[in-house]
Amino acid sequence: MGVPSGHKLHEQDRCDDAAATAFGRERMREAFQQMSKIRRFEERAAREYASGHISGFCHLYIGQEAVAVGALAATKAGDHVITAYRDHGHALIRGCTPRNTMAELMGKVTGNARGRGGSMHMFAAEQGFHGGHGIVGAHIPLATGMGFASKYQGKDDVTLCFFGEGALNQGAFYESLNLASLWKLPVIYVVENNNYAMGTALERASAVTDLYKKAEGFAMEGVLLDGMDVAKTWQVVDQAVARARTESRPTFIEARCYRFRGHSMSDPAKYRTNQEVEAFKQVDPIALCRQSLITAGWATEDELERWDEEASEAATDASTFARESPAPRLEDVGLYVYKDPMGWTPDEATFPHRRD
Amino acid sequence: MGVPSGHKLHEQDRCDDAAATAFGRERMREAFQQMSKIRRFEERAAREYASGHISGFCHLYIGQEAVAVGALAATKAGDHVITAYRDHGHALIRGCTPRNTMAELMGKVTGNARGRGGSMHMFAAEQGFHGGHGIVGAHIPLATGMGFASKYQGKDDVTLCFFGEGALNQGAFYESLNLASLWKLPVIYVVENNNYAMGTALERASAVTDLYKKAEGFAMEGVLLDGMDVAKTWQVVDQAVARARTESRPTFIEARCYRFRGHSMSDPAKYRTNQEVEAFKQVDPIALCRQSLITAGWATEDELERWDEEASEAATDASTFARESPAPRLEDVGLYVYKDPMGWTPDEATFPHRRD
Amino acid sequence: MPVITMREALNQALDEEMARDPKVFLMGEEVGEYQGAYKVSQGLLQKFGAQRVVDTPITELSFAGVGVGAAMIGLRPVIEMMTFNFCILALDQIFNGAAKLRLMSGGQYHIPIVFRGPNGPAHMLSAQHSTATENWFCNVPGLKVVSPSTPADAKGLLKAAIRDDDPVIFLESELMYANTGEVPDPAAGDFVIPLGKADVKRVGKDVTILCWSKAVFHALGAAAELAKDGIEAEVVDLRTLRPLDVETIYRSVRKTHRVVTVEEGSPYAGIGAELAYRIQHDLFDELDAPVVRVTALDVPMPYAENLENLVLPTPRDVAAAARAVLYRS
Amino acid sequence: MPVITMREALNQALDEEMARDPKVFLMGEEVGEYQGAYKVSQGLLQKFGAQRVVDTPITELSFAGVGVGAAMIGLRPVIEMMTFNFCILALDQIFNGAAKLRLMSGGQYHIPIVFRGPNGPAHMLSAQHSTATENWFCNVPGLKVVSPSTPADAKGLLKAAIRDDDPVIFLESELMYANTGEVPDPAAGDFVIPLGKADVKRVGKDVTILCWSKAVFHALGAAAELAKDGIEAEVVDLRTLRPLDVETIYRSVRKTHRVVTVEEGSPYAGIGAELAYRIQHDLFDELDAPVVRVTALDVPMPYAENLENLVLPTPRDVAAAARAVLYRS
Ligand SMILES: Cc1ncc(C[n+]2csc(CCOP(=O)(O)OP(=O)(O)O)c2C)c(N)n1
Ligand SMILES: Cc1ncc(C[n+]2csc(CCOP(=O)(O)OP(=O)(O)O)c2C)c(N)n1
Ligand SMILES: [Mg+2]
Ligand SMILES: [Mg+2]
Repeated sequence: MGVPSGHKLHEQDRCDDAAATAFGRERMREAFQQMSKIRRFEERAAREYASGHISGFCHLYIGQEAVAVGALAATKAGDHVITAYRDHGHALIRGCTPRNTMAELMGKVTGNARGRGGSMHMFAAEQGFHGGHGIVGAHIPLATGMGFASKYQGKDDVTLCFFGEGALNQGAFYESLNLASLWKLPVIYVVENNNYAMGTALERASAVTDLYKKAEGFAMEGVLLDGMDVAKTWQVVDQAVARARTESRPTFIEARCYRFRGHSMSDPAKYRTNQEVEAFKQVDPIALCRQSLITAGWATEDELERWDEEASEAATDASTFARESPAPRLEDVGLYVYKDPMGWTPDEATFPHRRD
Repeated sequence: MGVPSGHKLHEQDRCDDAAATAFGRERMREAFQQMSKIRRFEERAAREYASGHISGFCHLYIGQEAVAVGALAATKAGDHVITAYRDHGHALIRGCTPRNTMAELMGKVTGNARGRGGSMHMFAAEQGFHGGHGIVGAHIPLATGMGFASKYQGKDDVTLCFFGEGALNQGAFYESLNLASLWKLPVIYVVENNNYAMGTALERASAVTDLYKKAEGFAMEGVLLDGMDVAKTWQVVDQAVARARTESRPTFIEARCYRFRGHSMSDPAKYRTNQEVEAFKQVDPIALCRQSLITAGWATEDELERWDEEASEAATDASTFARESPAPRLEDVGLYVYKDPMGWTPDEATFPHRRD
Repeated sequence: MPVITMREALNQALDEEMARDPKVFLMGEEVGEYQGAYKVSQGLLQKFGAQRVVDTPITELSFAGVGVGAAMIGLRPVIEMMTFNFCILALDQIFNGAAKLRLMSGGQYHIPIVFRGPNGPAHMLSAQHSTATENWFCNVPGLKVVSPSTPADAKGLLKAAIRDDDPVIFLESELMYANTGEVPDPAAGDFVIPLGKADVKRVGKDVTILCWSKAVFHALGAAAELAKDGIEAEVVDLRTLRPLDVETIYRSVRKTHRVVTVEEGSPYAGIGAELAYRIQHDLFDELDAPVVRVTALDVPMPYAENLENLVLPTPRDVAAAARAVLYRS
Repeated sequence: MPVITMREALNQALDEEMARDPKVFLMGEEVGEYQGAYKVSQGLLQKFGAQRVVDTPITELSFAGVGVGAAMIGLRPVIEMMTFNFCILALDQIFNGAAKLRLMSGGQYHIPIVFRGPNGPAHMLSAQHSTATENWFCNVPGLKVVSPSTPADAKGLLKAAIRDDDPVIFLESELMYANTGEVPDPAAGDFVIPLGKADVKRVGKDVTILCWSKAVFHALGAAAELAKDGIEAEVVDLRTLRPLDVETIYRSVRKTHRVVTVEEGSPYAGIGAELAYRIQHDLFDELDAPVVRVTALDVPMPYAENLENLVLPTPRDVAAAARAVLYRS
């Protein structure tokens, strides 16, 4: 059972008991529902992609749900969340609805970015979800800036920044860690280490594979956690959030996790074995959560079933809604370029394009 | 005596005795001459600047000579050396002459870069001195590429890359450390930590001030050394060079040093006290070397005097040569843009400039 | 009106806007304790404190991004690039972040950020420190680009840029910081010049010279020389390069029928090219001669003084170009 | 002649040049084990080994610099940018390093490096993944810029680019990799197309359409449509954008007296602007109509398919522009 070095498999069939206890009944029930919502949504999205209703890049989060769900359980309204292009999970937990997320995937004007962003660029600014960014590593400085702004304004808001382990090879990551530590910013940097950046396994890209240790070089706290365990993820992030909120200190967290699907929809995934994928499916974060709920007597099989069904229904409803939604209007092509265009028009100084 | 944290002063009036012994008589004598050559050259350059014969930016190396001289003493012909804009010292030890260096400062065609580069861009490519670079941090990847090329070609050449501690805040530094460690490249990264990046003291720019510790985050050897001590510098770099040459392993070296002059010619240097500067002048690298030579009986006062005079004379000769040298010819303005211009001309598609 | 330097005018603009709006802050290398590499921020640290005048490490990519991130959630950052040469390291945050976030989010963000600092060649700094960057920024929809030539314009436009809800690239010039000019007394009220408006710096009827920043002085110098021969050049200072004030430009061209553009950047796909495209396209029948551009020669800037002088346009070159479009050379 | 895809043609070029010269190596993200994000490097790892087909971490700035450094001391790197969108992070190494080192050193270095990969919009990738970058590179003296449209051109030009002693930006297009065309059999000998030469892809006498890369097909489509109305468009594929082959361009303009340019980049200071400048300047009296450019609309690329289709130029737009310069619309 070839498992990537460092990616030890979770050792029991449920979440860490102590963490689960601390997480508690209500939050664990909620977490299950949220993870199911993401999972069913994305399974649906994959089918819509296959049937041609979605195009472009589409990066599924399936297998990693515990990271977003556990981490976001540690936040309050007012906190800021930002991630890379594998963003459906974070979006759905933080202000985007299945409907407006599916509509965004289909490029409809009812999408959360009005059809302008697509899969990689989901936003719910008012609820503190700030995207959805496509250039690997580039949103890490944005998160640092949000932390700066919160501190500047004397707010106790915390910023959570998620990115893949591939982003750790970008200079922007290191520059940001230095700034956050030097300026004591309330930012939590969470690397979702799923061991692959497209087809590149971690050890082929990074001289160091215990990524959390990199925090030391910036006098920052670095923590490792099992990102398949939603309760544990919550627990560790919760501590980091407390440190950020009360002491304005950043933390760097390495969440080891795994993506069950290819990098994007067109990935043959030859860089890993089926056995490896299967091994990780044994520790599916949703299954671990389910087992914790059952073991603790916090949910019945019936409830779990029902929640799962609700998630599926929400996904189906989202699809219907999205399919039936209109595309953006062509005459709105110049919207959202400038707040104040000062006479600028989208077709100025180029031969006009006709589409009738 | 306010000395920057971490910048402990050298504790005796001469170089480390064990290092000096290992360095040996001949090399120590040579080192003194080289450091004097740089010092006198730059003092002369400062006067030429004051009298208007040199313009633009001009960053003096005075006070840091032991780093370049000690480190380069550990190299062989064929090795590669590259540094930032504070490059006169490295240039003079590695293939550039006082004459062509002074001529370059004066923008003359007899300069080592034919008057195209100026103070920040000295080159002696054939002798393995590869500049002279003006964008902070940007030459670090170039050095990494040279290490890559040496290894690629199966040569045992080593690359030495120098940069200021200010460059450690640039992403390019971290990206390069990862590549060098991952690919096992024969590159030695030497940060010349003179505690200031223009007016910014190290602790105001970096969350961590023991810079050598940053190497750990890249599974690389990190070493601290006293960069005012030419023998010690040689010794530590020599070990790193051996590791690079025989095992193809990179090293990150922090050389703590100090610049006696301002950042460039126009720097009022209000960011540090006179006492601090004076304290470091007590451990002037040339004085330490001189005292080692005297103590060991490796040179007489007369010899030292003579060498110093020779250095001054070389600088004077360089000035005369440079002043009397011609500027580049205007008709050569299009040279060195392309090897094969394919019909391109420097004034194509712009109104021609007349200067007669 | 008081006569002050461009440096002081920019400083006043920053000072007034920071005093007016606590959301405005200044960030960059050496802007605080060192009082600015070129002293534009002199005194601001003392007045507004280290929280609002923020010294950064040398990390252009990230502090540009910090600015954009802060702007996303409501602040109004002014990011000083010590020079725009170093901004090349930060282009991803500007092109892919600042310029695109409003659109990508379907209008959920304003990015009210200003990137400012000296642009273009100074004096004998060689190739890496002499880059004129306006062409790259002007190509990018979502950005606005401003480049003033006088202290008054610098002040009024910087204040407008800071108040603008879109990202503004504000290009100054190291060699102009000591230039002086009249600027209205701050006591006389808020002095703001709207972005997007060109300014006729000299009225003429024979030839239009389009320019901005330092090149305005090359144009005015040329105009003075041409006047000796009875040629009246109209000098139009674009001030805002994106979006272009075509109305003012075209009004002048309709009058003179002859155009010279002047810039210190490289020719290929420069601003002169854009102006020429638009004018030949929109005013084809108005033109009595081709548009002629005067730019830097098409080479990386060499260090030697004589070569640098040759590479850069001079008033004499501009005058010669004007004579050429008047067929009087 | 064998008919192969553009992807295969590029692969052949890499294969042949690597076989010919051990100094040539390929470096980039996913070029090796993954066989290339777009499979251009398929099979090369197996053939040349991991030392010469080098997978990199996601670190564009630095591996671009690694290439330049290796070129400084004698290697001939081919650096694959997974797409040129990501190359924005590496611009400093290209603008300040690759393009300037020859000059700054007074000619001590050759920088024989090729940066290649897909450029410009593909399909529904939204704003950050749809950038056409040619304008930025073309502005920079010291660089050469190439952008082929057919498999044969792609192969011949890439081989020439690899052999060139100057840095070459080689812009491909994701949507063209599967395009097919005739390419001479490798067995028939070394097939190299010199840089700096435009190619007339269709001969005509009524209007000149200047284009490159994907836009060549918009131009050819337009030409086919125009032909139905008896309008014979000449389609000039620039192939090399810097330096420009003005001779071929001007020869065509002197014949047709009317010009349309087509590009997928933003209009402001794009390549069309440069072409218009030169043509109106050098051939003022030859032009019977203004040069008209067809570009992408001036907006960051939106995701929605209908908006993307609206933003990008089509053959129909090009045909309409041609009719406009012929005053037949
Ligand atoms: C700067 C940049 N380079 C390359 C890419 C292409 N790319 C998209 S995703 C990806 C892999 C990223 O892997 P990782 O950070 O581990 O995130 P994961 O996909 O595993 O979530 C690459 C190389 C990009 N989007 N941006
Ligand atoms: C990318 C970049 N940003 C800013 C500058 C301006 N600058 C030149 S030197 C310098 C300070 C560098 O300090 P350090 O690296 O410690 O080197 P030192 O001057 O001490 O040798 C700065 C900020 C630059 N040249 N490049
Ligand atoms: Mg990953
Ligand atoms: Mg320093």
